[in-house]
Amino acid sequence: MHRHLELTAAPIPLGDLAASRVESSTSGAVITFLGVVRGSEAGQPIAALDYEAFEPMARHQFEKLFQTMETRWPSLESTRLVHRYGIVPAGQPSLWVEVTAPHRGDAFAACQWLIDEMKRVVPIWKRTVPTP
Amino acid sequence: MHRHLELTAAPIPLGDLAASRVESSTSGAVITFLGVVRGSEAGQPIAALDYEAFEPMARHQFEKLFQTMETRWPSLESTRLVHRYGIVPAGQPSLWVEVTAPHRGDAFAACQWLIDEMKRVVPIWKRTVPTP
Amino acid sequence: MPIRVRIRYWSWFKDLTHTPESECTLPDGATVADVLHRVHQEHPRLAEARKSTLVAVGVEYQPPDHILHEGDEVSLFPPVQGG
Amino acid sequence: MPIRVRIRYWSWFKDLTHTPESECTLPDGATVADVLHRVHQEHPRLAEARKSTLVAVGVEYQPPDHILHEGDEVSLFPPVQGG
Repeated sequence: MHRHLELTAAPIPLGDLAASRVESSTSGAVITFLGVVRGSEAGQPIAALDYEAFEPMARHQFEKLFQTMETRWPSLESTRLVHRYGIVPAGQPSLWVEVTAPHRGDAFAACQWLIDEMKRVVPIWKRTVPTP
Repeated sequence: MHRHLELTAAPIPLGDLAASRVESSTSGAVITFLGVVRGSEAGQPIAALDYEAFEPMARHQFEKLFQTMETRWPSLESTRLVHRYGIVPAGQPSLWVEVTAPHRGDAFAACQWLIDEMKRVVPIWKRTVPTP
Repeated sequence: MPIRVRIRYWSWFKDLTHTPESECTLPDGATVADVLHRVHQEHPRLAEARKSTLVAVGVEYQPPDHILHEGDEVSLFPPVQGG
Repeated sequence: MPIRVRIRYWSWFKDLTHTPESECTLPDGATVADVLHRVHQEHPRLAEARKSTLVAVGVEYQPPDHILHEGDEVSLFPPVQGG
């Protein structure tokens, strides 16, 4: 499985990521997930979320998740994930995930699993930045 | 729910579709599915798939599916779907689906449901075009 | 008064019938089942595919007991394969 | 021989401790549970969050009975919230 992991303070370069997708003659299904910062949190308007990452551990935990994905869904061809940290203004994506497989069942299942597990084990936290 | 449906003989304009995404302060999750024509079918290499659509019925059935989605997942904010017909060379996408919702659970469920139902009721068929 | 309906064939059903469509005159009150019966007599190879045949009248799927009307367009096709 | 470990606090745990990290000397054979006990005595508000506290040594999650070694870095943090 091709892997790409990026933790970055810069805006997620959606166009570049779409353009750099590894094409293969066997990938029939490409699932992309975009997690976008909403304009409110618990009913209160917010300006942004401020993400903090324990980066070496986050990378390690992501790599372990990728490894489990390879075992659980051997058909997966590529998994790419970009998580932004620092201030992410409302309306901008904080997370981008792309999973590619020959068939959509595996791609959907693996993508959802990865996001669920990430929210369980990858050391990233957020704080709301209130509107001024 | 914002709806966009396109049945087209032209290549799916992924860049334009990404650029025209309707942004909203409440959409936290954007799922995109890309169905790409694989280079082989039943173990045999193929050059392309040739899709035939019974277009008025396909449009009607898609709109009915969208309507069911609105009832079943009232939180959905946008569903856009583009299906290509005619000759689609191997490696190129034949289907693009995007579902946007405040939370990823609904977006994933609705996107998978739409594709499953489409494959059950929308009158589109394919034939393999063998390699020369 | 008899009715006239148009029958359309899709995907590889066209290969079996050697035509994309045909017409058919039926007695008043005729149903989808009556059309299928007529078509299967004319095209025995379509009869072989009867278990997987889908039927629409206009743009809606209809069951065998659906009653047809003058000018209806009946579509016969194999399982769909979009995506 | 006693060991020295570094303790790092993440997210709002830093607000409770008023520091991103501290150091701590422990007897040989000390465990994660021993560090937690020490930290909770020093920072009672962290003790209140004990049920939701996650513990890593280096880059791996570890259970309370995990034995620590000289130079280990122990991270304490609240539930993660990526995405």
